[in-house]
Amino acid sequence: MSKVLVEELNASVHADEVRALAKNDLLAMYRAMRMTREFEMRLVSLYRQGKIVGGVYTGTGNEAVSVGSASALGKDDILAPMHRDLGALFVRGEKPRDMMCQYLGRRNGPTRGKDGNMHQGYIELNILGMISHLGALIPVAVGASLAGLMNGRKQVAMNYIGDGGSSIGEFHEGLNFAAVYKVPFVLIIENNQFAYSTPTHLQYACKDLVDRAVGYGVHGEMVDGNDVLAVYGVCKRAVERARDGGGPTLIEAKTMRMRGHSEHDDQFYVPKELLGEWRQRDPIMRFEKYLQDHNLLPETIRREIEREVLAEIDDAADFAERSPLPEGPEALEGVYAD
Amino acid sequence: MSKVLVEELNASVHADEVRALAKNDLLAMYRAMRMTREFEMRLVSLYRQGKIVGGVYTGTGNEAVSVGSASALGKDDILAPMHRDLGALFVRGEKPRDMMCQYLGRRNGPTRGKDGNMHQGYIELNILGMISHLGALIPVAVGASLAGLMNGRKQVAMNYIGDGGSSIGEFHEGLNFAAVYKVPFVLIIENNQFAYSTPTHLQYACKDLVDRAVGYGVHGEMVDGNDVLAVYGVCKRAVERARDGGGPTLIEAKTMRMRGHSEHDDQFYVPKELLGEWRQRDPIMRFEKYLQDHNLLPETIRREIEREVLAEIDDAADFAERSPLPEGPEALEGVYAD
Amino acid sequence: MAVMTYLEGINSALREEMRRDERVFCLGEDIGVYGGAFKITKGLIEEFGPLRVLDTPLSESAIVGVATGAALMGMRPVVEMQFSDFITCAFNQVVNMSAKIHYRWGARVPMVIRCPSGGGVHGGPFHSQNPESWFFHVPGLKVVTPATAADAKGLLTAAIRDNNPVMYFEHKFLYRRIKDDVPEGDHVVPIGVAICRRPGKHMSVITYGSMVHVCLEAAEKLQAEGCEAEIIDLRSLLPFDKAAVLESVQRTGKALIVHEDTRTGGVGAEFAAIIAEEAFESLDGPVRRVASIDTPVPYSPPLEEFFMPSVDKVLAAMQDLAAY
Amino acid sequence: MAVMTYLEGINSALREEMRRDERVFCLGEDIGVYGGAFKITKGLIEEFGPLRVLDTPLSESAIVGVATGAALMGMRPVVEMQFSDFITCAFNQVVNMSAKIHYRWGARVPMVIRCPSGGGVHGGPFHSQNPESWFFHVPGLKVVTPATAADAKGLLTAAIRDNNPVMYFEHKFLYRRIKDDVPEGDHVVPIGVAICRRPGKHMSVITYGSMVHVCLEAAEKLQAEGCEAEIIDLRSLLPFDKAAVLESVQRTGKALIVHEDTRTGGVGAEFAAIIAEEAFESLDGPVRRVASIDTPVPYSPPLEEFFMPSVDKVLAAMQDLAAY
Ligand SMILES: Cc1ncc(C[n+]2csc(CCOP(=O)(O)OP(=O)(O)O)c2C)c(N)n1
Ligand SMILES: Cc1ncc(C[n+]2csc(CCOP(=O)(O)OP(=O)(O)O)c2C)c(N)n1
Ligand SMILES: [Mg+2]
Ligand SMILES: [Mg+2]
Repeated sequence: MSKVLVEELNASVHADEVRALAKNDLLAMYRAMRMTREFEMRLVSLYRQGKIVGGVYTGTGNEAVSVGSASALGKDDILAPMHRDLGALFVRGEKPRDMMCQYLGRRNGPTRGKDGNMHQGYIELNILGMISHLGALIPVAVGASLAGLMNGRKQVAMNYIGDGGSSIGEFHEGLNFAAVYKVPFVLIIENNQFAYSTPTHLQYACKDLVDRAVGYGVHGEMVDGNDVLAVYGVCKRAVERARDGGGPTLIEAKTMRMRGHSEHDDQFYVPKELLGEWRQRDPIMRFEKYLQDHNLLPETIRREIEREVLAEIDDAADFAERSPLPEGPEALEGVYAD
Repeated sequence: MSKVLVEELNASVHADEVRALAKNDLLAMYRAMRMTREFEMRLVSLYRQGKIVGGVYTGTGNEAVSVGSASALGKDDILAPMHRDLGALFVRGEKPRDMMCQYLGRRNGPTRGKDGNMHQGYIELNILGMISHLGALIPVAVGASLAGLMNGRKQVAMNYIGDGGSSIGEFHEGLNFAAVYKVPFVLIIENNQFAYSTPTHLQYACKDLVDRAVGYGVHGEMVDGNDVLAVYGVCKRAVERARDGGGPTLIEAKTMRMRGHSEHDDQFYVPKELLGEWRQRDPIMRFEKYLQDHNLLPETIRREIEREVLAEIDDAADFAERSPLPEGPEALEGVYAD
Repeated sequence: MAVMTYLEGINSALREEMRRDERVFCLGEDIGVYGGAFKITKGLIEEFGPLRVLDTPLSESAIVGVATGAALMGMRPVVEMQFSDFITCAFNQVVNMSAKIHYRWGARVPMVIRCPSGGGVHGGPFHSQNPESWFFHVPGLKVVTPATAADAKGLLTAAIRDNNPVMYFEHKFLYRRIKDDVPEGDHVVPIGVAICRRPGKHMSVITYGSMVHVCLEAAEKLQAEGCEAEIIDLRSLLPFDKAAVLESVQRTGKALIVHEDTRTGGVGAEFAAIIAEEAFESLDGPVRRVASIDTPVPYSPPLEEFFMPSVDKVLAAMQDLAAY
Repeated sequence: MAVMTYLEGINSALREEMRRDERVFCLGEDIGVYGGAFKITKGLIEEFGPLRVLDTPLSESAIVGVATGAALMGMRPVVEMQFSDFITCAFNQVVNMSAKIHYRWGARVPMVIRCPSGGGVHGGPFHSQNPESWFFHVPGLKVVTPATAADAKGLLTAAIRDNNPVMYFEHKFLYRRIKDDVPEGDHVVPIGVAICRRPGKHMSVITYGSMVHVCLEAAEKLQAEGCEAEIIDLRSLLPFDKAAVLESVQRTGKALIVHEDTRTGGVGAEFAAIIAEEAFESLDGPVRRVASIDTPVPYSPPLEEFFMPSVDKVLAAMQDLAAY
């Protein structure tokens, strides 16, 4: 892995928020990123074996965004992740077994086989589940943070959207609502250069998507989305601002989708050189190098983390494959709450 | 009327576009504004007499926006007006008789009694009809201008939206689409301070709505919406820019809704002083004063215009009242085109 | 018992539920200081303040989405659409987000969307629609359609206490036109239970909302001809009281379904289909429907009158069915 | 005659209409260089260029609205929804804007919205829906649902040439799974005309889309029991071929309606209601429906299988009806 020449982390690693991180915090982030990458690679091979129900959308290359951002939340805060934010779920304690059952359509999964992909939520953990319709979760996350204002718990809600999803009407309606009511809300645009096959110049004509912040009267930040510490720092400040009554922040994290839109897509439409350039900035390798350069990740620890992660994934895949599928008539259950 | 102390027009009346206007053009604009105001006052009295089917939403106080902007369009351009833009329709040659028949639900009206208010369109005149759902016309107007790009006619589409309507998702989707395809499109936000009873601070949190332009990568302009010449100038430049391939412009015209949301609304929620201040800036009185100060509107002409306008309105009201209502079974007609 | 208008019934349910349960709050356009386009929420902001009666930006998807998010976190939002016609702007939020959450990941979404609906007020194509059938086809939603002041209150109370998203269609034409006795105190009309508004042995008329009154009037006239129509007010459309419908039709042998919404694909089709399937052996005549014609709602009064069901049209259908 | 897949039928209609009439253009997400999520538009951008095959921003309301505006100015846009499920994001544009313009002010809105729909592909709740019944209830729209490659081509050609907004529901499951003969050259299947896919004298099965194939298979099996089911493929839902339906039912005396969409409030209710009203005298049994259960479309295969109609379920309903 480390054969490739890796760019330096250009994070403002000296920002107060980042300096306040303990070694354990850093290693937890590293571990979550590794877990995300390896788990998704396992999904890819299960997909190729025909074991996944439906498609597989990986967040490969975007791990720094989802892990760095979710790490900035408090336990009581609300996470509303999108389809490439598996990393954020792992940060919040998602179990690989659960996630694997979800992908394999098992009864043991968090949606009991009712839904797939990343579509689960856990209300006890303040995690909201997405629907496929991009942007639809934005006002919902805003509403969750409004509840946090109303009940005095000041729960900050963090939600994500892609460069593509940012074109949907609910991006506008949700962010505007959040701004007017100054709810504690953080919206992260994961600008990974493509929406399926659509490049950014066919998606928007502004220079940067963060240019939209001023039009809502919210704070805007741009960040290197392949630098987990930079992402963490920006998000931490946004979360604190939100909690202190400073209102929403719109963060644009620039990154790159390194695999196809989903595993059936070979992304022939993405220039090879572009992928090559971004490969130099791989968020995991960069963070690994940073940790190594700062003597925070001795090879023994690195190996141990790797071993643990892979073992957990093996266990999860094994568990999921042994778990029962739901029985047909369970389809009738749960349409209504009591 | 001119007893009230009227603010000066602070238009950049020396702008090239405005200087290029002939005296006749100026008088036509004046006439259209008077026609709009007087026609709507007649609607109000007909409403009080119970002769109008449904409600009456006047554009009182906003005449400079609709007349100034529509005057900047060429004949082949596309007009997509909203509910307070009767003035724009008059600029485009709307007949008071037709309009009155529309409000009285007559078969002679442009919708044959099928719809009310300002909901008609005239495809031969490149005028698109709104629906009540605010914002819904924005992408439609964008599509019309896209057709103008495709067929080589470079027809510019001009569309309007309120401070309230600007919060709707289609504002975002439509303007973004227009920006990406650089269609010849001009969107005018008629910021008249209220959306029904909702003041602007409950509608948006940015400073000015024109702050949104940068987030779409389109040109943005702010203008005194009670200064018809300033509106004309800004719009004329926007139309020319659009036709020359410069893409869309977002214009915010600041003005004030001087009557209730609709005639049943006494707008108790609007501070009296605010209305008083804006009354000083009445767009018709200001323009009248400007014309008089520049010896462009001798009293004889002013009287003649007034007489003509009132006579046309009398005639229209008379005509509409004598016109037949549709027969019930006509409700079945026209659901589908042949 | 207190005599109230339909409108007062709605207001009273909101006020009492907001007093009873601080998780209940209202949001919508112009519902605060202005008290709503129809003054349904009048007085609420004065009593409960602007964080429980939220004047929102003009953005229906955001309004419904925000309500869903707040409901997920344990609040009990009541949304007002300014007109039911505008629910189409929030369609995705309702049918794909709110309606499906419980089925998918088990969380409760206790929320109500109040939709002032219906015609007869010369509102034209965009201020007169009856959009219930779209939602009737969405598992996960509940749909209620009160016809009286008592039901307006009782069904809204039930809807607010329900742990599912409930579409509450309140008929604009009834707001100030009808008045009836509303029980004092806690008044809950259970969702899914129909009521017989008029017993009769010659035919069953299945209806709801404003058409209940039209059918009752027609039934009065029919009585003069010696024929007794039974009027079943469904009150809830989803779930609906299938047992009550079938029991009545099996007894009378004839069924007429009446709704104000347009005919093709309206909810009446489902009731007719169920009757044709499950009460087939009892039927002494074809299942008839009276509904609006298949056009947008026209604006001019003669057109709208032609468009909508009326006492005369319902009476004619009753006579026709009676003669079968 | 050329043998084509269903998918090729769609592509061929697009290509030929774009060649024939330069006002025809396509717009949607990823339909250009990528050729669409299902590769339906493959090759079109190469032939017609990026101003006739528009890759749009991810914004369904804008896509439909832009199409409407272009149609008003004389173009003939064909929209691709990436999945029919996303049409809910453009719902207001379709039902209140496109559908009602002609009625209101007389302008033509010649446009097509292609909606890849249907389940059986383990797509879960948001990539499997059959949203036709919502649009079936909207006067001003036309709705078509091809079941064969020939109809896929012929109905799309008719839709493109129609001067009204047409919802074109193409079933994803059929794309590459069926192949049939498509007439060469100009092939138009008129909107509103049903076709009998299999004659039979013992019962009429009214269906459309992918269920045509399921019903044909069930009818084969039923035949072994000496019972002949007639299979009517509606092809168009709005307008639908009422005469063909009534004629068949009046002849056979029994009616079974089959659709993949969920049951309550599905289009089948309307067909059942019409049969119960207008063919009442001919009925020798209750009007039966087979449809998906009233839930969101579940994801895991055993659940989805339980959810959807199948050959076995249709066969059981046929046997039941035959025995009545
Ligand atoms: C409203 C809506 N329209 C279309 C789609 C289909 N779709 C799924 S993902 C996707 C691309 C999303 O791009 P982006 O938002 O940039 O996120 P990314 O996948 O690149 O992370 C599309 C078009 C959808 N899910 N929702
Ligand atoms: C989508 C939608 N929601 C609600 C309404 C009801 N409504 C009609 S006009 C209006 C206020 C509009 O305010 P604004 O856009 O500022 O225009 P103004 O009337 O002030 O000119 C509202 C809420 C509507 N027409 N459309
Ligand atoms: Mg992207
Ligand atoms: Mg306004």
